[in-house]
Amino acid sequence: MMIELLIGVALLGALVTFVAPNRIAGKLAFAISLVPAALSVYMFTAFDGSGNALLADGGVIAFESSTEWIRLGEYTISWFVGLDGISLPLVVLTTVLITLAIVSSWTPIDDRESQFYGLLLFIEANLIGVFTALDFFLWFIFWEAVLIPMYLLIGIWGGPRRKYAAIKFFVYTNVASLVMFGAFVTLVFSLDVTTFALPAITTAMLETGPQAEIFGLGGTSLASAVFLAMFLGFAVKVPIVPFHTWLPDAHVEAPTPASVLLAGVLLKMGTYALLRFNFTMFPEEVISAFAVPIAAIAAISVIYGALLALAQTDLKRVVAYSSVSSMGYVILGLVAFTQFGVGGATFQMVSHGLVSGLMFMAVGVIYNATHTRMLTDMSGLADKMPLAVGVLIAGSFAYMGLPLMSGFAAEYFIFFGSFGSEFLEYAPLITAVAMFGIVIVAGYLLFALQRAVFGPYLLETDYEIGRAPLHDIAPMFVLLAIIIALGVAPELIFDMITDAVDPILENGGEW
Amino acid sequence: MEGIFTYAPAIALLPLAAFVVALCFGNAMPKKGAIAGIFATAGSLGLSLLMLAAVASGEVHHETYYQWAAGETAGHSAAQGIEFTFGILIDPLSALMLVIVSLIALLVHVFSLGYMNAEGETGLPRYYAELGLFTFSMLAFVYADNLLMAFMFFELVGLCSYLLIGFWFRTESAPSAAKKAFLVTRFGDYFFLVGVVAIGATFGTLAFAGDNSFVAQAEAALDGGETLFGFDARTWITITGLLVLGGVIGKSAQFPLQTWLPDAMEGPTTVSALIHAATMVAAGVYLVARMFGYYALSPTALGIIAFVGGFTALFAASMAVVKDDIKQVLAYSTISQYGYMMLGLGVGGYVAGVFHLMNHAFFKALLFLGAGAVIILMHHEQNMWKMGGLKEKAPVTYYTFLAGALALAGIIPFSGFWSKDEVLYDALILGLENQLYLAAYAMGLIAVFFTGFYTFRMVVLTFHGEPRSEAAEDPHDIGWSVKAPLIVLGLLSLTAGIANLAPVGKLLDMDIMFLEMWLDGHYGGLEELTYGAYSDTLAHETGAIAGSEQTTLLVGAALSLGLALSGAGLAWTLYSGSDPAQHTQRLGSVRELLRSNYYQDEFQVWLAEGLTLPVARTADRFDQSVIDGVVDGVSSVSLFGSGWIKRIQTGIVTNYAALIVGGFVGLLVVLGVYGGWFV
Amino acid sequence: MSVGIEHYVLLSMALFCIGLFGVLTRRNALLFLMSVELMLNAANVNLIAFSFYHGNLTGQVFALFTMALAAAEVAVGLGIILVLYRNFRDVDVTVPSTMRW
Amino acid sequence: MLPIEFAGWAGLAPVYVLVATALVLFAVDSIDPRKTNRTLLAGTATAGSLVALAVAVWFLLAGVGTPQVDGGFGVIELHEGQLVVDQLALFFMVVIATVTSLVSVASYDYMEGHTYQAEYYSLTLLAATGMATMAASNSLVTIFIALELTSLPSYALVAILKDNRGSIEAGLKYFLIGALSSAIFVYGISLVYGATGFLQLEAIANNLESGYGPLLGLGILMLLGGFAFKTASVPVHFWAPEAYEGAPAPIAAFLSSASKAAGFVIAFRVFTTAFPLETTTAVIGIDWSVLFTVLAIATMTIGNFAAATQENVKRMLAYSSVGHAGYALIGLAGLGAGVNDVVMGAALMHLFVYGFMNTGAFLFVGLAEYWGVGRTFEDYNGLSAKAPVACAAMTVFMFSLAGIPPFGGFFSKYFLFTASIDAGMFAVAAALVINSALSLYYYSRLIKALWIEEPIGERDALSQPLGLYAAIVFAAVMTVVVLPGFGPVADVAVDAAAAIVA
Repeated sequence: MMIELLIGVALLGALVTFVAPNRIAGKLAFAISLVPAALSVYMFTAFDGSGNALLADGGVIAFESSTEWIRLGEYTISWFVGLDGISLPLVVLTTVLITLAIVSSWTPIDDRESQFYGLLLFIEANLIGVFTALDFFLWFIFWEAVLIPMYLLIGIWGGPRRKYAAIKFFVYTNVASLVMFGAFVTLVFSLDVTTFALPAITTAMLETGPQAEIFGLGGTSLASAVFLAMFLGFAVKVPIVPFHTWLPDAHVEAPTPASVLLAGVLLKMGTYALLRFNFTMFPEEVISAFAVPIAAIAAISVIYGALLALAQTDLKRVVAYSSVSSMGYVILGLVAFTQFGVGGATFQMVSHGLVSGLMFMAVGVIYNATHTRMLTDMSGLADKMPLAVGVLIAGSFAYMGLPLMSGFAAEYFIFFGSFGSEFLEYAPLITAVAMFGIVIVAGYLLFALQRAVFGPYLLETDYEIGRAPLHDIAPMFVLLAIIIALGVAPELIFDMITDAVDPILENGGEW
Repeated sequence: MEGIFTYAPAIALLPLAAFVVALCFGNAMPKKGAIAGIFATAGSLGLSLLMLAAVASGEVHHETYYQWAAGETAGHSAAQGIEFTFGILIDPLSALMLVIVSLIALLVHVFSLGYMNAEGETGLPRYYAELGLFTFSMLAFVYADNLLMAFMFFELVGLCSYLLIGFWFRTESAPSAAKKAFLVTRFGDYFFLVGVVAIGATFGTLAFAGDNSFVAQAEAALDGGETLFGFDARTWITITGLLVLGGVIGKSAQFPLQTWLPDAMEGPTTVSALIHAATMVAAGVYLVARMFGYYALSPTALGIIAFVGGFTALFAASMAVVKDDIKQVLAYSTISQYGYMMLGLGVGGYVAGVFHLMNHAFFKALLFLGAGAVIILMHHEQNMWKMGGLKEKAPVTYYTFLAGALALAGIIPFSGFWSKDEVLYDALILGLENQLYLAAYAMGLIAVFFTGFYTFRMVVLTFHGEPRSEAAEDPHDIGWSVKAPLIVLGLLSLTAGIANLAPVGKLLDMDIMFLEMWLDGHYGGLEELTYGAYSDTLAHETGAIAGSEQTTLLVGAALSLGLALSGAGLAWTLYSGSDPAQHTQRLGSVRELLRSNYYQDEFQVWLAEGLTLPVARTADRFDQSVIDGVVDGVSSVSLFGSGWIKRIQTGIVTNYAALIVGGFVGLLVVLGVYGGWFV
Repeated sequence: MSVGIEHYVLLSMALFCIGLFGVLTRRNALLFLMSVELMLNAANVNLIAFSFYHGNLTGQVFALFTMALAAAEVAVGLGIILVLYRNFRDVDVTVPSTMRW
Repeated sequence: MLPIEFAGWAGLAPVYVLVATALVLFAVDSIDPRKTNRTLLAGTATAGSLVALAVAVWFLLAGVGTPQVDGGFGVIELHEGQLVVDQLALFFMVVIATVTSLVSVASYDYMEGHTYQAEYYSLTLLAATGMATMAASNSLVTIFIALELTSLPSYALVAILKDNRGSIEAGLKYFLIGALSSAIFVYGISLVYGATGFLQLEAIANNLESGYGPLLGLGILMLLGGFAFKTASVPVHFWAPEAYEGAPAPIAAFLSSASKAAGFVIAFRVFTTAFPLETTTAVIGIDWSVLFTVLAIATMTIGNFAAATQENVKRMLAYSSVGHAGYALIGLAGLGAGVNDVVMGAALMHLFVYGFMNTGAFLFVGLAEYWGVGRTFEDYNGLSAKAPVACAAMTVFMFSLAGIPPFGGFFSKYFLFTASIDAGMFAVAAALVINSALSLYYYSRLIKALWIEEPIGERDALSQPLGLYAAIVFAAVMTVVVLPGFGPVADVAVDAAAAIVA
């Protein structure tokens, strides 16, 4: 019942916050969000799962709970939730990041607070749902429901082009979800199952494969077509070049806390789903047929995204495009299909969530003070706001993959896993190309730092730029502490991740 | 003595503690955190000396302390699993380097009291914190027992240099230089990281030492004639070795990635001393020495190292000749000197390379701190043409600086002579057998002349003649904290050569080549990490002039000493006197070329701003117009379609009736045709 | 010549088409309504003819219903046409066209 | 425990309740025609429809229509099968009664100050009676009568704002197109009668083989005219945007939800009972599910595309209603692929949820008209600042209509999507994806107006009319609650569908 409690608290909290007066909404939401955060940390310590939740191979799904919900003809849809080593770190990431995002909203959000914080808690409930649901329909409900609060968060509290950005984000990702949904349902109907429970589907898929022919496709060809369609669907969400254009708009226009969540958790939904669906359910034979193209796209995403970031003059846009780049690493790790590759990709999901969250928070604090995000307008901020700038620098280096910070661990695992992959042809070459991203990322971040925070102080404002209040800074230090902790001791979560990743790699899926 | 190794981690952790203390409480502390740093580095030095003693007593420390991550290797590796760990390896090489690093760090800390505190700088807690972190990173790098740990601290060293070079962030130039330093070295580190990943993926281990080291695995692969990643083993070892070398070239400022180093002078001079002598730049060469066993397996890689080193030595020395800024001259000399080390290592002169690394650490630290003292004296003026005549006004500075200069120029009996000579000797004997290496030797040899020239040009312009500015006439005072480190280092520059008087030893047939014996494990060490083991692996054929080792030795020494002296002499004749002329006009077009550093900066700036940035902007435009255009286009087309479709609804009911009827007739026709109703 | 079922159907179809033609061409609301009545009557012809043809009374009964409902329809229709005239001062069905697109 | 254990006629109790309420309303008005007691009238109408709802739900739960082998009472047939009360009929009676009660409650405020209030409510109830009868009709005769019983009051209701040109124009168009389509429909009946000799649906099915193919085919096609009119599907959808736009908002809600549902129930029943797919195909030479596939795609595409760039909110909803008719048509288009119960069940579920969300949406428009804020998207700008509760409800409706969870519309829409894939209709599924994306655009436009845009001018505080608010909030709550409670809905819908398509 732990997961129900988590989601329930967040949902109930959202409702309470919605009707609370604006004045106390921020503090109230913070207090409420501590409950899921504490719960999830408790679950982290009490985690007793093993193996992969989708692969019934003697593993244990932690905090499992399941009830039949709807019968659609012969098919059953159930409330089915549980955690394994892949999802638990992401749940903790979500709850922690939400709490911090709430605190970091206290300064910038000064309008319709109760609605704002209510939506944040609502999004939390759905994100937890996405990472815990083990029934396809249930998962999809949470997956789609995330769109609503994010649409409103961007639309109401966003920047000047918020309406365009919000609707683009909304429609684009929704279309992708529909494609993915259609593809997956097609697959389910071709299988020997009468349930939408993901473990059962996975078992059926790996053991027998599609039994029916659809559109003249059957067996491997059907599985391949579905794999491709689902990949395209998730590619938008991740996003992978060339489906990424909604992201910079959404990131840039979103208010800081929404950007934090968008980059921190929402992007991980895409990669999480890729891992859960494409790379778990399909037999190696199917995946390997797409491995090289996907890896190539991943490498292109890394380099292209980094180049785009290099060309930006808006600090937030820089960070936004760099997410495209970072997500490319995740894809590379997944498609390498080795323990370090897939495990590293999962680690990178968590790590990038923390690091990009930190970056957006830092940019937000600077924006709060300067009311500009243009690199060309800023200079020498280090003088005025040393703590915020210090965190920004730390975050930048974390982003560049500085050792002893989580980003390095993640990237190193991915590189190591993909370089030696036998699964992926041309693995060393593709990996080496993708790795060049670490140079470009250093380029644009250092360039941005040089412009924005160093040099003589030049910004002209009609008010005094003061130091940021403690509640702006504190969340960033919490994140920084976690980033360093994970960088120094990646095994904090890497063990449980690999425990859940191993069964994926072992399933041969011979039909 | 064995118990002492229990404290090994403290060597690095003490400065880390200093970092935390200075960062958090620096403002509240006397001297703004300097005290913490001094105590920490002094502690490190003490422990390092104990380690040295322990190693000298025949003990070696190799222990894994912490498992960072572990997992399965995939595919190509023979090993099933791989563990990424943090461990400490204290053998003769690392023990020696620990002492050097902690000593220099301590002296720099002390010097900073005079250079930074006394000058009323702001942000000192930040400064000392960063120094502490810098020392921590370098010490941890030095005794890292595996390649990944080395890489991690190698990167942290880069971070600290970035922070320290950019210490005066309110200027335009310092942040820019810091950025350049980090970026250029990062470019090198990219190759390094690929190399680390490749070696790990190939051999399933990254350990430097032990039966299971990657070197041992590589040897086994060679012996077994295995195919690695589609290449035969030696080619693959060469490739991976060269990849790692990328990081070395970046950090040790070798051609073509040396451009960041002169710019790095934007940092405080103390930082320059630390970077040039013992930390950042030394890290690269140290890494080659650390994994020399691996390079020994690949003659090609070693050859490339030698040539890069030889060329860099000459190349950088030629640029130092025309510089006016005292720190610039020193910067180019650093590049050049590290070129010698690379040359030495490249020709198999493991001892020579390490020897020069050690000596250079002392005399370069000395020169930089001396330059720092000069800068204090000169009220922060760095142009040598504004100086002059400081000899009488600051004798301590002068004589210590002179000691460093003599060592740098390679004048007997100062330390630099011994090590440089040994490097050149190793190159020569190899070159005699293998003509190709002769070219590398020649470059190194010619550089000696330039070295002598620019060194003495610097000394003469700075200290001799008449004061050429008000500042030079009325120098600022300097305190004990400045003088003490200078004296210590001056003595070391003079005497450090004793460690390995190879020519003397060989000529007199005496066992006074302590360093060689030290590195060869005579006093203690790991067998596979000894000079002897490396030489066995290398099995270089060497030659000798007239078939005699002694003759070769003497000819080589005479050549290099002669060139150094003639360079120094030329500088003396050109620049001594009360009002020296620039003389650079005589160089004609070459002068501009040299002053502009062969336009390498321009080239790299072009690479960044003329090539990468336009490509990025083009990509951005492409992204905005084409990719995003398609997305927006789909929506525009849909909405346009919407506007068109809704026009069907004309508002006139008769039209609706017609459309309904038309619709039914259409359906009727279609269904009728398909259903065969009209037949 | 005996009158076959086809003839009735042809008659009703002709009637239906005339009505339809009226619907499509008449702009006067009343004439539109009358044309619709014509179409309904075409159906009635069919129903009765088929009733005869099939020999059951269902069709005839249904025709009665149709007539009754047609009358009701006209009643409502006339009411609407009345208020149409009040509001638009016209019974032209093409005049009220403010709502479109 | 059930009255029908004594008499079969009691099975139509919901219909009786509705018609009785209508008559009571007439009676009330006749007693004192000059006095208008809004509370009494609206209360009576609401009470009547709620009783009908309660009875229908009771029957459903008690097992009317459930086969006797499953412990139910079996299907009740009246008048030799002219009318049947099965799960399908009861399911739609529930939908219709729900919508009617919502509309009645909302009309309390909306019709404030208007004349002919008693007539308004009784006409509404009469139309509801017609719809409920449609749900139970099992013969082309009863269907036609019920259809007209629905249509005629509807015409009057649309045009009931006698001084409002829009209302009149809407009524006129509705009426003319309705008259035309019912003429086509009747002619179609006559042809089917001609081809088979029967009007009772099972009888038609039993005599299909004897019929003359082209005649039957033409008849079926023309029958479609009546269904398409009621359901506002292509090609007889032209009346819908105008009628919904011009009609009083509660009536628009009523027509677009209940009337549409009633249209679908007869379409479902006629095509599954009277024209079983295989037999009919053998006779007329063509698979009519293909016809519905084409119509479904055309309807959803035209509806959604036309809605995308509307400026008038009510008109946007009207077109979206056309689009949803297209979705529901999947229920017929997907028959014959072996998953009939799921396909049609999904359509039933959609109509059920649609009853809440669409009614609610139109009622919100009614609320806006009540406030007098204007009709376009721009006029709605920033309404949330003044009326957060109503706007939150409207947001629920919009997201639900767009099929975004966690609202009821999600399940029904995605079940339709799922079902269309299950039935192998990838063209329909693809069209659904495109249309869904487009619909998301225009639904979110309204949300944008409500929540994101700044109001154009200063706006006074908005009143909170009790009836409208109650109806809207209730509809919103139901739209949300139906998501977790979708299990029973899906069970009933699939069972009901299975009973007629088996």
